[in-house]
Amino acid sequence: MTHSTAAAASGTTEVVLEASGLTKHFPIRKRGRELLSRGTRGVHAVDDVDLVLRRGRVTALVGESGSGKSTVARLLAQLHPQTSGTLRLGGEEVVVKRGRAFRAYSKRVQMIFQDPFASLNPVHTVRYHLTRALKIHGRAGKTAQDLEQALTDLLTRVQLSPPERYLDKFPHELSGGQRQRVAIARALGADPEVLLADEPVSMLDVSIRLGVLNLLRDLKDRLLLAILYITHDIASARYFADETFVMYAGRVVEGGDSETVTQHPAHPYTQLLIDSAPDPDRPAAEDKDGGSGEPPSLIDPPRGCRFNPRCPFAMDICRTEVPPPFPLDDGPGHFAACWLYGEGAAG
Amino acid sequence: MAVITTTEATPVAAPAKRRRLRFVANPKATTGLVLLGAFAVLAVIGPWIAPFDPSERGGDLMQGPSGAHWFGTTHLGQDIFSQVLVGTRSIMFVGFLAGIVATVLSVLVGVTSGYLGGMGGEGLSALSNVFLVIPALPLIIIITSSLPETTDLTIALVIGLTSWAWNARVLRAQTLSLRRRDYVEAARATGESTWRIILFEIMPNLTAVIASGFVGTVIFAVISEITLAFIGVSVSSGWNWGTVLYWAQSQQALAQGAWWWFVPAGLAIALLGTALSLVNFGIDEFVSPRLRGGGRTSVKTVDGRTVRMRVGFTPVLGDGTAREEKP
Amino acid sequence: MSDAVLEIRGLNVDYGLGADAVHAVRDVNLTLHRGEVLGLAGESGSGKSTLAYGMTRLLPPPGVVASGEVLYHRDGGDPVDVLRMDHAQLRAFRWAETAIVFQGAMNSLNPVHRVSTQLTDVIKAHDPRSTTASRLARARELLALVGIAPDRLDSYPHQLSGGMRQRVMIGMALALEPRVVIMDEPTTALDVVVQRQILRQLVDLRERLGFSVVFITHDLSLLVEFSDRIAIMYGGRIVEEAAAADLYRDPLHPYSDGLLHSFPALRGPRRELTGIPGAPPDLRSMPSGCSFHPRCPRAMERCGVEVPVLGVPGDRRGSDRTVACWLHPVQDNRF
Amino acid sequence: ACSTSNQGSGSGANGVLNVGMPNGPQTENNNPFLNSSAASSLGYRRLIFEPLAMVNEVKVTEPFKPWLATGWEWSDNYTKLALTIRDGVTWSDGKPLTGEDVAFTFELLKNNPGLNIEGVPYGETTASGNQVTVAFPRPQFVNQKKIFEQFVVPKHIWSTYGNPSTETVKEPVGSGPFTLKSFTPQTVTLTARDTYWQDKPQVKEVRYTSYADNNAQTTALATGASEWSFVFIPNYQAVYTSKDPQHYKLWFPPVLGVHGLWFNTKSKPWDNPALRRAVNLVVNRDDIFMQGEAGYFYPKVDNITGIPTPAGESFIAPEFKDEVVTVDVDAAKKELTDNGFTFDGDKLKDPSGAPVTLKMTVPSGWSDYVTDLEIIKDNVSKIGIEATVDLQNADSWTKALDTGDFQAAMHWTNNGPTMYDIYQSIMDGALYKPIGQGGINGNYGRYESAEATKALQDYANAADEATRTEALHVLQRLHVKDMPVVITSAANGGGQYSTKNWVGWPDDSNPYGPVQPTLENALDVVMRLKPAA
Amino acid sequence: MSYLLKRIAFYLFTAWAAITINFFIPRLMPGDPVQALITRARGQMTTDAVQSLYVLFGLDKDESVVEQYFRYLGQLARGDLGMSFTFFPTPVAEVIGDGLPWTVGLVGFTTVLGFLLGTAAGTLVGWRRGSLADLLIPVTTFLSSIPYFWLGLLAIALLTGPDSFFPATGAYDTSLVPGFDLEFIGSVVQHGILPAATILISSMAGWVLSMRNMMVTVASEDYVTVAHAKGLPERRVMVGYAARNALLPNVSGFALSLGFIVGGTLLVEIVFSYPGLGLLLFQAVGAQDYPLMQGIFLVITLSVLLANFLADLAYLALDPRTRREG
Ligand SMILES: Nc1ncnc2c1ncn2[C@@H]1O[C@H](COP(=O)(O)OP(=O)(O)OP(=O)(O)O)[C@@H](O)[C@H]1O
Ligand SMILES: Nc1ncnc2c1ncn2[C@@H]1O[C@H](COP(=O)(O)OP(=O)(O)OP(=O)(O)O)[C@@H](O)[C@H]1O
Ligand SMILES: [Mg+2]
Ligand SMILES: [Mg+2]
Repeated sequence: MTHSTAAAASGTTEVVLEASGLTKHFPIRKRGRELLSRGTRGVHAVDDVDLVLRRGRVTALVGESGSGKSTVARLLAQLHPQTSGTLRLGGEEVVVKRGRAFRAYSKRVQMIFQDPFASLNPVHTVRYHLTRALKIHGRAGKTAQDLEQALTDLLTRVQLSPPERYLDKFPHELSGGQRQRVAIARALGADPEVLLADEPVSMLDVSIRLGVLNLLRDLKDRLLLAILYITHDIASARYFADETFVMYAGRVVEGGDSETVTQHPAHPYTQLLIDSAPDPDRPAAEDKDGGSGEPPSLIDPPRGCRFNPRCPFAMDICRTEVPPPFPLDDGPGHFAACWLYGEGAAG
Repeated sequence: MAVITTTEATPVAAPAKRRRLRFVANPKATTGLVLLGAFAVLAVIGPWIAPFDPSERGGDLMQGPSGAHWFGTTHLGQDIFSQVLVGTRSIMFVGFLAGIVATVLSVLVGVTSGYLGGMGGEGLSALSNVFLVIPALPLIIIITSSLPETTDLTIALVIGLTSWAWNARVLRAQTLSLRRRDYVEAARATGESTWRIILFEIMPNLTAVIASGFVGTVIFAVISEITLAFIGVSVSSGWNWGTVLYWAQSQQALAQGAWWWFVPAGLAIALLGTALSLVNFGIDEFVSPRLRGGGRTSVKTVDGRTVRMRVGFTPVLGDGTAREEKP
Repeated sequence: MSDAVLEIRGLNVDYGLGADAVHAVRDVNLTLHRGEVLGLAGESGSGKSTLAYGMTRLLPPPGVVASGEVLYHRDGGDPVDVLRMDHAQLRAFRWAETAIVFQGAMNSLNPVHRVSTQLTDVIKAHDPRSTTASRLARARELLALVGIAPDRLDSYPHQLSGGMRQRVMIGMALALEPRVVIMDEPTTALDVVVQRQILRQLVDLRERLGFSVVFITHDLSLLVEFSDRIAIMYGGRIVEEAAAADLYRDPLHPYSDGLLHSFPALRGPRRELTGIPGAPPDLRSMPSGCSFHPRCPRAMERCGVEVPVLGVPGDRRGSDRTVACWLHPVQDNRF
Repeated sequence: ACSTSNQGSGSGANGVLNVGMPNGPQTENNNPFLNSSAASSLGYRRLIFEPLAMVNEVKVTEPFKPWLATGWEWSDNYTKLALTIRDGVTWSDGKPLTGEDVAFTFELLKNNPGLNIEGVPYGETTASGNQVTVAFPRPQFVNQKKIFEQFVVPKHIWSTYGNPSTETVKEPVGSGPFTLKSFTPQTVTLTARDTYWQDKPQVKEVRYTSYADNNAQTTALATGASEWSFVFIPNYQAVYTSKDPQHYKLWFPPVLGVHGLWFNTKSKPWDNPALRRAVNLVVNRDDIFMQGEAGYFYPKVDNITGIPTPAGESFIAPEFKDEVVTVDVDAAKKELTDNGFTFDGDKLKDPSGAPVTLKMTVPSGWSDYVTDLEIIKDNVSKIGIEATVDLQNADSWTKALDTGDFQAAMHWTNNGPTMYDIYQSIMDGALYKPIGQGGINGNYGRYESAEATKALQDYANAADEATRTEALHVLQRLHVKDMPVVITSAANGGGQYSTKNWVGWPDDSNPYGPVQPTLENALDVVMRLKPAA
Repeated sequence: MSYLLKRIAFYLFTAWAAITINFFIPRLMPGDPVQALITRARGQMTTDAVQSLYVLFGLDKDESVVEQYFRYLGQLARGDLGMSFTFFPTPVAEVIGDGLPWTVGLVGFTTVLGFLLGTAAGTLVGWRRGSLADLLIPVTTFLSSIPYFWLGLLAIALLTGPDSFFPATGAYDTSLVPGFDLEFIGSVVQHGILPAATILISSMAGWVLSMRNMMVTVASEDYVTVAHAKGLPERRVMVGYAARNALLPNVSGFALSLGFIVGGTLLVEIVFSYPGLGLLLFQAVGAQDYPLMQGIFLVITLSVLLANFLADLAYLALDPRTRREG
């Protein structure tokens, strides 16, 4: 995705966090004979990802398990150092490692984890979790009342009321939806501009998922947060996000306006994904045989387009050249990294 | 006892009072704690309530248990009951001090190497593995016998300094797994500093492991101290149960038929060991509920047979008609 | 329908005994017909797995079957009650007649035995006279059936991908050509793409082999697409049972309706979704009356007092569906 | 403790004698010179190698009994010894034993200080036929026993050894009546030779078993698996003799060596002889004997001179003949108050007014010493001294004594055929080293008395018996006056034996020698054993 | 393969560490062997003997610790452990050679047997949870809390005696000469029963408990339920599914606790006067026999390392997940 296409997709809204060429290769332990050979091997978890998060908008990142979604989120939160690529927060390039700079960054970019059962420390109360978030980012105020007020505000904001009832509870005394709200409240404790939500509802019960998603949407509207919504459920991306990016094996293969991406998928992988998603409305006859096979190894990714071994339309060029994002004109900012839409083909 | 102190000392605060109560409600843990408490009380008041000076010679030589001498007397007429009572203090002191030393070391090494990873972590881990495979008791025997003077303190230190490796290893493994937990990542993402993460996010979740390691080390330390005394390496350090056994052995008590000289101290050891083991079971079951006994294990079915609850064959209590509708 | 294979009657399953027992499955009546896919849906903790394990008596302690009957209709024989079998009968019955596929295939396959061992030992257990060669041949056949190369026979589970493992499990389930296959969330851990491949395969196999399937999931949209009939569970009870299409088009129970409105649709107009407010009930302190009434947008006074009975609703007389809701009072209680 | 109790019963008949020692597993080493060898530790070297003469330590007045030497002559005030070696003696490999071998043995000791355990200063040695002469740099009156007890080794074998100090002598060749038959870490078996210069022993086979510890040895004695041993048995009646009172015997005659409470005479207030004398008066030697020494092990010494009786009876100066110490608290108190000590209530204060305390050190595992000290601790409290028993590990204790870093300790003296060895250990100024300096060979108490040192020298160098007697009397007087050691017990030459299968053991009625299986006299004992009727 | 290589590297490192520790600890001892011998002899040795002993043991030479260390390493490389002081001039290697077979026989055999029996018993107790077998748990807890040596003493007190079948000390009848004849082997077995039983009883208990816990944990794994669902015979489920998996942590636990177990079992040798390394170590410590102590400690440590390595191999064979192809 290029800068211009992304900008086109979202009109003129203010860019908060911008990543370009984001790449992460996890080193893997060498064993035996490899010790002798030089050159690094690694898991190509994320390769050359461009991403823009805008104020007051939700950007969805969709892809199957292991495609690198969480890694992108962690890179954006600076929990991992990136192998290459740059991050710009509010237009300025950020280089943070630890300590003060990291705190300053984390004040503005917060993350919510997939599993609300695991992301709250079982030995601490809700109060502790929230107080820490406030204190670290200097928002606890001066007096005990200030703090109490701030805590109450936070809990009210995530629709946990009355707040007193929840403050002194331990995580195991809360339901999944309530926990995820506490996790969101903690993230909000820093008063961030960007919220990175890594599959925030996938571990929640179907009936309460929507509550959390609706809450997030509400917060986005009221606080004008930029939200990165990571999911493997493309239907929920359509429901919740303004823009959707599809990842496959560490690369973004398609992106654009959510409605366009889900209704007119361009990339063969996106098409496969959408065909595979359960859909009660689908006429049984339409059930055509999609691609088969499995996602590639990220240690030794296929040359060219990473989807080529599974792609029913694979051409020679797909096996050698990495496809750049080709803009498509059927929706705002819609693009696909697929040679089918390359100059020759699309022309 | 100290197990609880550990639990309270760490900022685990109140992982819900309910949870701790559950620990105490565990019959094994309770039995263990009560026994342990009894020993602790004896350790404190033993020397005061002992009817005799344990070294004092009396007129009754090699007498069996009697009203005056509950556990009988030695070849010098010393009161064995008093020796066992007085010896409790040394046992508890060495056991717990060694436990504390080893626990502190193991936490330092284990948690640091687990959390930090990298070369330092690997090095520390290798160190604990080395200490782990070197047979501990021979090492302790050699070190202790090389000390110019053995007091309870030095013995406790030697044992403590040589027996931390096991716990360090367990803690490291635990820390490695905790480190990947979302809540640790989340704390990091919130901007918590490393030491705070270790101290307030990771350590409280290690409480049970630490406590269990502590109790295990205490058992080991007690047995080691007794062993050292028994083989005569550290008899000079004053009365403890091992010293009693040492004297019994060197006076060939068993051959003389003086069973009372051996049995009380041995039973005391076994009892203390059992108490500590029970506490450890309690901790294990507290941590891993699957191990809990879980109340009744056999059920009476409607046709009067008793069946055992077991995996794979769920018992059937009755048929459709036998059951009244529940509110 | 008359060609029932499995009939569950008045099944109650508890965790624990006596006063502090948790009643996880209450008074469930359900019939599985020959060759059909029966979907069992409901949110987490509603008792789906408990029901599945309870009726096969695989529930680990402290689970007990408090009462009920699970009648299995053999071909041309009298029905047998699974709950009345002794251990030996049960062992013989298992897998030969009903097989089970669990959610996590990694956990369902023994990590220390080869795939071949795990495929053949079940054949050996039920047919001790078979030869090793014949068993291996069958194992190869089974792998082919689920689309795995036979050379994977010598692999250990950790050497297979998640999808392959799940396929091995399905193949294993079909080893003795059972008439009933129970699947407890067999695909939740998998990717949508893989999930679809596997389900498609399952549908094919069912058509070829003619077994019946009990399919448990909380993903209603999946069920609607794949199953013939759907039963919805809430708080340990079946609250509605209907043909898949009927339920999708016209859910009678407010809970079913809520569930259906919790899934964003991939096609069609973007509709506003609400989910279901509130939290699932605590089995230890179930609300009185209809257990759904505290969350129900259409609750009436009666709902908090009386437990609705599952039955064909009066306003759908003659249809093949049942519901337990005071909005649709029962017309004809079949039992 | 092997259950094979039948083994004991049959052994008389088939000529086997079972000897046991509590020394743990052995490694095969038959070097008779090395104390670490199995041959020394179990004592079987005594049956393989023979001495020049037999010395009866139990009755020191008895003349030496010729063995390999048939006669000897001292000259030049005990600096020159002429020996006549027995003819017709052969080594077990058939070669004859000659004066050459004897001279070679002396040379060997002279040239290998490591082997010369006894420290006898051998000088020029000559041999011709059965005549051997050996010269010494100084008079050897006091070392006579050591010289005559020296066993003789065959020159034709030992001269081939590169380093006799590290030689393990796998096949020992000696002149004694037995040869090595088999060796295992637990058991060494000797069989009688076909040819021997004396009447052949009735014992045909001797089995030395090394038991792991005292317990095991005691059990073996109790079951009859061991017929002869030397081991400390607490409560021996219960554990040992009662099992077969008719046959199970123990005989522990005193020899001229003693045990007692040594004072550091340089440590205040114990530098005051009056205080030491007072302690001597309150120590209960009966308790020590009965409780600490189990009523037999180290026999009681109660003559005020510290001379064990009856072994040393003849040495006691007339004035002390009947001076038997018994507990006499009043006398002790008087002794103290006469010398400036005061009593503050029960507490004893030294002349400077400081309370008197006594710290007695002992290796922790030595149960008899510990018991002795516990008893003494009790005893001295009667005269207001607060004593403590300080248990140390054996090394610290040895070191403490060596460097004089102690106040009082139980310790032993050397032993020998006269009282010289005892007094020399205690009082010899020649051995004196100041506190802090180690490497001391006796006089641990740092006792300094020119008079004593001179008396000891006089004794060693005297040419006539009268001078020696006089010197000994001086020493006794000094001992009684200064009491550097409160002597409580005598060393023993004892052992346990069973008369079930073998008779002829030494005992009170026939004290022909000590009965320890590791001493020289073991050979004499075995030669005298006869099957029980 | 790489796993193995890593383990081997680790064992080599540990061996070196043990060798070094082993060298330094006895050097820090205050006493010297001659004095120890004197004190051991207690009046049986005259003061004149002392000097000769110093000369004999070569302790009159001065050598820096570093020099000694390198000489020690050099000697070790040649398999030379020095000469024992107590058994002078027998080489330590020879002394240890006498004791090692007994220790390997007794301790090795019983440790492995204890593990196997304990695991088997734990399997049953864990499998038949809730049955009478649970009564075994308090008993085993109690047994596992008793020090080995005390149990041994009790056994000696209660079971040995003049008329008992069980001998109280030694490894074989003293009247026998070791050899491969029936009588000797019978005697070895007879002497081994009590010490072996002592070790078995106290070491088994721990395995029973840990295996039971693992069984209880594993019994609720899905694959065990699946095995039941497959209608496999009970034995097959218990052994092939539950126990087979529960065994894995037990095996690695076994490897790790070998050091502890061996330490404990050495004591049994002391109590039963069993002529193995434990008894030798006991004597060596008492006699300040540095070279012997070093040698024994080293041999014990290396044996434990070797045993560890074997246990590693066993684990490798048991857990396919550690086996990487290629
Ligand atoms: N710390 C790490 N070290 C090595 N490899 C890693 C690490 N974290 C992630 N990976 C690898 O990077 C790849 C991408 O992982 P990531 O967690 O980003 O995927 P994901 O899209 O979030 O998957 P999921 O949907 O399962 O959460 C995976 O192959 C994973 O194994
Ligand atoms: N061992 C147990 N003791 C007590 N209650 C239990 C036990 N196991 C399960 N339950 C309760 O039984 C109820 C039914 O659980 P079950 O696992 O059948 O739900 P489910 O519908 O399968 O949920 P999911 O979709 O999460 O798998 C739950 O409320 C659960 O809390
Ligand atoms: Mg992820
Ligand atoms: Mg379930």
